[in-house]
Amino acid sequence: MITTPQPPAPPSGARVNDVALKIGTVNGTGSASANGLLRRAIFRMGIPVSGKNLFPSNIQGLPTWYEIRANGGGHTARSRSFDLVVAMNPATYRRDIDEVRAGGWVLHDSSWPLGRDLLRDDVTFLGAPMAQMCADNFTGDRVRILMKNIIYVGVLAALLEIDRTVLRSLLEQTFAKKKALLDSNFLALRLGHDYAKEHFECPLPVHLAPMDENRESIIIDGNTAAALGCIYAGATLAAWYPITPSTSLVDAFSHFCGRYRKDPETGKNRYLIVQAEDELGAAGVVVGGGWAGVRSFTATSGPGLSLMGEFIGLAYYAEIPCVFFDVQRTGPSTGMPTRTQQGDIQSVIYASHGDTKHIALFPADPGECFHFAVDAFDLAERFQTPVFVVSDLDIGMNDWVIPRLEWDDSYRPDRGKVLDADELEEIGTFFRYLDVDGDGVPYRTLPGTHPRGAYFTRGSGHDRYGRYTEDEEGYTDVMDRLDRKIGSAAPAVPAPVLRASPDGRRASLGIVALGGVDRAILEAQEILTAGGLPVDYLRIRAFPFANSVGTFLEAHERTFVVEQNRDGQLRSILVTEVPFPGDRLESVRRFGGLPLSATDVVEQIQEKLGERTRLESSVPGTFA
Amino acid sequence: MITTPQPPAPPSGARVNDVALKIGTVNGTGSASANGLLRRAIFRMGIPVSGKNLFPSNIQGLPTWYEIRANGGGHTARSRSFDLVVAMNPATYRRDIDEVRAGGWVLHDSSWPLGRDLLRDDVTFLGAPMAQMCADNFTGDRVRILMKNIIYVGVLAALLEIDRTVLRSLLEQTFAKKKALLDSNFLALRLGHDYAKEHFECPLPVHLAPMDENRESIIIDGNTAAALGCIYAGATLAAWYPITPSTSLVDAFSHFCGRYRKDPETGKNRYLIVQAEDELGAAGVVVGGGWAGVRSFTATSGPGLSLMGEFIGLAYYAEIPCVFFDVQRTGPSTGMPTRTQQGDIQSVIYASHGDTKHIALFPADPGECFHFAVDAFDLAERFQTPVFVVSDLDIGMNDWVIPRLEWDDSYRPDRGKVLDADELEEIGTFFRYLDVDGDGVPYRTLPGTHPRGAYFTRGSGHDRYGRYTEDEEGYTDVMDRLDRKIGSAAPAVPAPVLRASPDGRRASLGIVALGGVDRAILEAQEILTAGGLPVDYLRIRAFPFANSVGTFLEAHERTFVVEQNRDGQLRSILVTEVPFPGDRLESVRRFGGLPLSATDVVEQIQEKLGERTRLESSVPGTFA
Amino acid sequence: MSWIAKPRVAHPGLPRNELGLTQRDYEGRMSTLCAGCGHDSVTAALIEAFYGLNYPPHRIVKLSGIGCSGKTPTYFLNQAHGFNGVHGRMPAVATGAAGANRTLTYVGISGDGDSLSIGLGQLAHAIRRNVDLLYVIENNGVYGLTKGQFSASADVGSTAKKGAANMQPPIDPVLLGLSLGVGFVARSFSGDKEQLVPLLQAGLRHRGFALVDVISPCVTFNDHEGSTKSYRYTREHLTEVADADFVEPKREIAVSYAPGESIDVEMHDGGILRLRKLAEGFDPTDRDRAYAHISERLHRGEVLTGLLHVDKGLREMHDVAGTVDVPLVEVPHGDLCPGSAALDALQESFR
Amino acid sequence: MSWIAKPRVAHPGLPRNELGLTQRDYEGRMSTLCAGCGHDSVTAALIEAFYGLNYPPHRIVKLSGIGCSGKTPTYFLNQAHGFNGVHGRMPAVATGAAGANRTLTYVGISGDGDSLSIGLGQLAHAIRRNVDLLYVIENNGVYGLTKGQFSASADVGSTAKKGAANMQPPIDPVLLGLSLGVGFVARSFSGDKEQLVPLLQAGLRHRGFALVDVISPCVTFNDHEGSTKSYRYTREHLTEVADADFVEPKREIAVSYAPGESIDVEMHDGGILRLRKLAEGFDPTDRDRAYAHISERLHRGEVLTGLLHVDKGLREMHDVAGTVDVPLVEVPHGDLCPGSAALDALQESFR
Ligand SMILES: Cc1ncc(C[n+]2csc(CCOP(=O)(O)OP(=O)(O)O)c2C)c(N)n1
Ligand SMILES: Cc1ncc(C[n+]2csc(CCOP(=O)(O)OP(=O)(O)O)c2C)c(N)n1
Ligand code: SF4
Ligand code: SF4
Ligand SMILES: [Mg+2]
Ligand SMILES: [Mg+2]
Repeated sequence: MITTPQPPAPPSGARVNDVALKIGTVNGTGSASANGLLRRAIFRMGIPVSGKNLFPSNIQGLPTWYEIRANGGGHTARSRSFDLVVAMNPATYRRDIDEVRAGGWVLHDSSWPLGRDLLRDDVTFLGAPMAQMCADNFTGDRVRILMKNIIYVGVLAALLEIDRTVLRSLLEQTFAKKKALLDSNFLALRLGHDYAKEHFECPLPVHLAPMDENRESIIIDGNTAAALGCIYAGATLAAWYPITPSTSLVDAFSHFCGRYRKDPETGKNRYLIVQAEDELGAAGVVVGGGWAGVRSFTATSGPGLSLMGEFIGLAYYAEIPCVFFDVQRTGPSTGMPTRTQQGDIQSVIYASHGDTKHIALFPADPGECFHFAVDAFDLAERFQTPVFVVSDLDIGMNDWVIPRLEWDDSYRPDRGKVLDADELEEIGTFFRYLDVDGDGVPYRTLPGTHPRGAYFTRGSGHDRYGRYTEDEEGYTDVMDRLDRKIGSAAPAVPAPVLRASPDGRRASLGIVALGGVDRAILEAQEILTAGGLPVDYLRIRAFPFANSVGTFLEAHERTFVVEQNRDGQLRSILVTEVPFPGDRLESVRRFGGLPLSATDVVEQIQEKLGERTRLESSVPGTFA
Repeated sequence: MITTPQPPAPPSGARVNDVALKIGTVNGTGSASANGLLRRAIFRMGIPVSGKNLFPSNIQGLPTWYEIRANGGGHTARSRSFDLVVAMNPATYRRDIDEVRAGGWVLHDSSWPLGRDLLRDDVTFLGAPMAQMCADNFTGDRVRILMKNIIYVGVLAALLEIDRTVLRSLLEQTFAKKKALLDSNFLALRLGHDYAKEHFECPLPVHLAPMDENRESIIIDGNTAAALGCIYAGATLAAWYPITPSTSLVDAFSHFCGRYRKDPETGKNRYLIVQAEDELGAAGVVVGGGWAGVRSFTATSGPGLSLMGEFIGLAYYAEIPCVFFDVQRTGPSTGMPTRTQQGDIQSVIYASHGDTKHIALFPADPGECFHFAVDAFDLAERFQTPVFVVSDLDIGMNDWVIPRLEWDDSYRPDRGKVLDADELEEIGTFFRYLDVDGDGVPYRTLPGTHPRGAYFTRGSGHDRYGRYTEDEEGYTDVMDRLDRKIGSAAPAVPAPVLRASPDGRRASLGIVALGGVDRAILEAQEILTAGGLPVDYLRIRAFPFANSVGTFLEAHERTFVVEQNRDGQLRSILVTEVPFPGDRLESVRRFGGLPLSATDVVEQIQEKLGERTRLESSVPGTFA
Repeated sequence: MSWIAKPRVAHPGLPRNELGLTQRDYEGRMSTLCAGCGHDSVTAALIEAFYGLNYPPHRIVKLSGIGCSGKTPTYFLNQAHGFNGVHGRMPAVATGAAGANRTLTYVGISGDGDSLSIGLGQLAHAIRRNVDLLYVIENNGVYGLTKGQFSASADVGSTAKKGAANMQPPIDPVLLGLSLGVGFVARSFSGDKEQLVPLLQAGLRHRGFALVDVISPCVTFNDHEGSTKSYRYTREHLTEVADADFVEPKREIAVSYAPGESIDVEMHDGGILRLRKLAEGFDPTDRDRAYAHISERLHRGEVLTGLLHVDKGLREMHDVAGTVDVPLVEVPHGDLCPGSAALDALQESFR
Repeated sequence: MSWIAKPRVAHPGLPRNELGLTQRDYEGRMSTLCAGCGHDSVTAALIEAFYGLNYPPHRIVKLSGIGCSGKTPTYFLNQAHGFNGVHGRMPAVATGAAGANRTLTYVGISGDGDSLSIGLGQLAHAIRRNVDLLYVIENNGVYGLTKGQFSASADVGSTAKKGAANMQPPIDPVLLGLSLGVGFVARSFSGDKEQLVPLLQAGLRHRGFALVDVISPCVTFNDHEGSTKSYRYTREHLTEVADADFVEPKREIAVSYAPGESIDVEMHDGGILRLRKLAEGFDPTDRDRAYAHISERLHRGEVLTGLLHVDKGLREMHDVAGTVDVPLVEVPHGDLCPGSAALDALQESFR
């Protein structure tokens, strides 16, 4: 996924195509579209780029930030310090200015003077009277508020050498049918650009230049990609209850259904979306749908997951295929609804009381959200069990550059072992939970197919014949088979991805992780290796774990489990499920709600190794 | 707790005070009182005894069993085979007769002939025409059904030499105000007894004889004991939703409240019991009550626990003291509601999404249910967090002989750090989540106390000052303190109990377990040691684990974790929380819903050790 | 569908319906409920209703929550798929199943605890969504399976309790349903087959959510405050007698009375339930008048039975949602997956 | 209680209530809601209501669920304990707190999503239990905080939508409450302080559960099907404009009209809401007549406002339960723990 870094030759003292940018605004002021415009323009310039939105759990009037990292080497994980900060929100001037790296720049609205206490010696302040320019050039509150955003885009275009033709064509696309608005946007863009050219030394030494890295890429968020996966997998029933950050997954599904799922003749819907009364309801609908034979799913986040526990246990025990998307946010409890975390890993895998274990897939980016969504439905039906796709707010709601999605038209859904009327007509008696094939997976039937397929599904004790039981033997038999069944999914789920130490040396250090921390780790791996600490990296993509996980652990003297939660949940599951000494697994964690950065990983590993030697390249942003 | 075995000298060929008895009946026929009568009579004879009820999840008409184990040596764990089976239910003749040990006896109703296919060569069949005797001696369906039970009690009294004076005085107590019924009971008792004397060789070689082991004991079930603990701890608010096997805990609490909690002047209640609309409601009421300052609790079982997840996370994160009793039953899902299991250990300790860890106490018998209930309220208030008392159906609903409960009248509830109006008046500003004392536990205030104590409790992100936050620092700070806080409870919770190998030799083998499997393990430990396999046994009584747990693991070459669930949940938590190699911890499990027996432990450990040598004493029932 | 015509052998004497099936073909396993339990009468009525409607058994789906009531789907329609889910959440499972396959007939059985306590939210929203489902509440005023705690519904056996009921108002599923805009609501008594069978059949035929509240006495735990024969009394008594688990065998209570008339039914505990059958001319289409009428009778201590309200104008879930007519479960993947060309086209907008 | 008399300095000009407190003493933190949000008007009305009733702020407990509405308790009564729990479960927390301390005043703020979807069961059972609580629904017909999904309540701003509403009937909290036997129920409009403040005060003084449904427009996501100015329209429009997050600043809608009269209120999206104030002679004690009256007006497209029903005869939770008068939180352990002698005596029965 990561192409070899091809940094364009930097002019002396300058850095090209390695920019970390942060924009601080107020939510509800339309800055999101301006920021999206910037991010798309950089993408169209062919530069790998990411856009991360830090927004409040509120609708209007509170601080919000957008972080853009453009990196020719493909390193688009979050950066912890910024070359340039656009400080549009006086309420956060202090902290925004603090986050600029030494030698960096602050762009601010100079319509009003900046407090003296805010000044720093080691950064350059660039003031542009943006509010004033709006007042002078536009009329109406609404337009003035909106155009201030476009003005800073214009300033940045000049400072960073963002292609203005691209910006203009993007605006044309957006406002194709709104000539007046388009004109205002063009004007604002020009105002900002010209002001910068006139007053600042443009471009900054740190700036952008066209590349050709994105020819085969798209820019997309994980929730949209997952929704698309549901469409392609043939899911027809979605039940949900709104909750950040999973809401946009169902929104996108609904959107795509409108586009792809209308019966061409009647205009009727080849799908059903139920906005349930709560998450218990949503889970129940999904279970009912899976039982009756459609591909059904729900999307939720932590609090919803907790509410779904009872139904998840039922689906596990009664062996009902269905798919749960858990887009993680910062817990526990309501926590920080608009911040990211990997805090539900353990809750997902062992969800519900009693002995349960669930198949879970951990996409690392929107591309995997798409493919794992499809896998999830296949696995759910093949293994007749709930399957979880566990992403997080950073993956789900932020903008990632990924390779174009590919679809193989020969794909046919794996419906697993479902007996149809003819087959039922042939067999003598049908027993729902009988392990006929010895692979732990019984046959199922769908309601309405045939009287002989009828059976009674229940979450209470049952034996292999589907009969109610309170007997040790009949009960244990089924429970042991369930354990075998889930275990047997290990070779069927997405395999771990090994990225050996980039310098080709045999490493005695390992990193294990899952999910969206991937890009930060890949970058950290390069930094560490460059700094003389070769390290291998295994990315787990699913539970149950493949055998290669154990092999990897055995092969390394020390392994760091990198994760975004407080309690080292992945590490817990590893020591539980892989017979391996826990003291050789060390936790590297950061869980405060922000996407992980390479620096986080590098610093903690260095500290654990007791190496106080400063690695020159350990600060992202200085890595070309 | 276990007194040194003092088996009375057995006459040649006979076994005295070591009887395992099983009675198979139909539920709803009143056999429960007859069985209770038997169990109490044996108790009053001074013999350690247990009574285990295996009842269906149904009200009337299905098979039900009662198992009595009387053992002079104090071994009252479940026995897997029986000296004597009373087979009163034709529907289960087959399996009941199968469970008699070779050389044992079957008592059955010979009013109708026994099918020939049921006969076994190696057991003695004792037929008594009990239905016939009822028809001859009593009138009315109701009385006839009831008296059949008393007749078998009479027969057993003769066969086993159960003291008839004791039986009669127990009946007198029960039917003090119902002369007619008492007479019928006396008659039935005599009918059974006389028939046996006349037709069978009485007593059987295996029988009972008075001892004096119970002078300082009582017989009680865990739910009653836990309820009593709640009374003594001063709990005033209970909220619950009925669910087997926890219902009787709240029933008992209600009963005791009626007895001990009436205001002597007004007759009003010094308690409030809320039968909530469901478990979500019950959990919420308990959280609200704990927040407002009373000792509040709920009791539930697996499905309810799953439903309470969201509120548990809130209580953890907002630091609200409250107590949850989880009386475990067989999961997952609805599972087997009337069968026991230790299947919720993991679900309890990590309950709710996000990073959470909970203090949990694991009583092994009703005595600990009582004391741990009191501890739970103290711990909850001291550490300002939900505390779980995790028992199971076997402990909660069955009859256990335990030492008399002791109460220290100098006990004062530990309310933890609560600021009153005067204190608030003195301090400058109150911050709810500030670690003033550096011990991880902040101060709290109760609503209504003082305007200065007012703060806003929330499950969303908050910093040490109790302010809403979406910032990494403020959030992480509180989360890290929470982790320290729960960890700091390790020395405060009930410490593990070590029982070194009884032969005094240093053992290289260890057993670790928790909860109600204790008696089976103590017995197994004796059998193993006697068979040449000395083994030490550490019983964990709470989470977070004391340091001695790690020490014990280190000290033994191999440790067997004995538990009643499929997935080795205690083992998982051990390898997660104690830095110890998982491959030195082996699982010994039986989870089919029945209380554990020593044989289960012995057999599995032997098998793991690869020792095929039969230990002569490995079958309980042959151990005097 | 050849196999429909293959009823299980013999019984040449038994009457057959239009499908050539006997009532046996609509039966289930043996009941394990208490002798005389009202729920068994409801089971019998359901069997008769399905038989009479000539529904092929395997095209029916039966669902339930947890409770004695929740067990009853085992006792009818052996040839139908059944789903006994979790406590109080049957409506959601039914919604999902009906969502997946709109061509089957759905019948859900619930209890008053299942429906009015833990499941109240789900019931309300299934009504609002107008899922095409016959929803039967086997209403006995208690939690049978967990041994007789009070439920949230009226203590149907006790007229004497009315005063107390005013203190913690019982939840009446019929009034609740009407306030939520239910399209079909009826009430009956388990022992009144004459009335119950046709009501169930009407509910089955109704397109949309049909709520049938069936008063179905619990012969074992039916209880009323204040009554000396009540469970409360029994329970205290039981505590005395240690662990007694005696359940007296009882007989089903059966009634028969004419439209417009009222009848006093003596319950097993001696309580009196006064039923009044709707007069024949009653117009069930006016929701507000139905509400007023039922409520007024309740104040007088009478429980109105019959088809209380029906609104044929309401569109059921799929119609509102505009789902295709063919059940979603039968739509082939080819009609669901837009294919690689569409994906390529779409991705142009992600650049 | 000396510290009550210590209002925060200055403002010598501000009027004071009987406790010597100014309205400031009843305020909270700065609102972070959208400019013009109806919820802020409700907050203001609550402040006025408490101030006017001379309640000591620290003897009040304010609770909420999750949502924009759920945030509002932060914006009033800085000196009162607050509890912002989990979504839809405020009634349970309030029940527990009120259970622990019956001497405090409880006010719960909820949203229509919080109350009528996820929280419907809890709301219903808090009503049934008659917890002594003022329960305010800030009803805007949408899920504000999660950005404008439809909620289960009527789309209050749209008369045009009535036809569609009949298809998936909106849940009216007032009718629902009446069908559940609520002892106090009122409806008002956020912008009608004249009416709202006294209704809140009446609810606070009512002993038992007081339900006040306040129509409180969401200025950002208020939406109606069919309206070109609706959120639906906006959303589709937004999809076009990529990630636009522009929220137009709006002003609070305020109204004033006389008893017996009706008024047409134009909402931010152009929809019309017709309110009718109860005539002065209306007798709110007859529950069934109130139901009929409200329902009838709803059919006519009018939302009745005012004190719709009150029943002073209902006993609140503690009275029904027979709890002691002193709050449980203050009963000393000595009065709760029977002591060792009692334990010894009791254990004789365990032998
Ligand atoms: C989540 C959960 N809580 C509690 C229970 C225990 N439980 C089983 S049935 C039941 C009540 C049944 O009452 P009702 O619905 O009225 O049915 P009935 O037995 O009276 O027919 C309860 C509380 C459960 N199974 N699941
Ligand atoms: C268990 C759970 N599910 C979902 C959410 C997400 N959520 C937060 S507020 C809300 C709805 C709020 O709507 P409403 O109650 O009407 O309040 P409003 O914002 O309109 O005032 C939802 C669904 C949550 N916090 N918790
Ligand atoms: S307990 Fe009651 S409801 Fe349950 S089966 Fe028996 S009679 Fe029926
Ligand atoms: S989104 Fe709506 S409800 Fe929420 S604060 Fe804004 S206007 Fe109010
Ligand atoms: Mg019931
Ligand atoms: Mg709302």
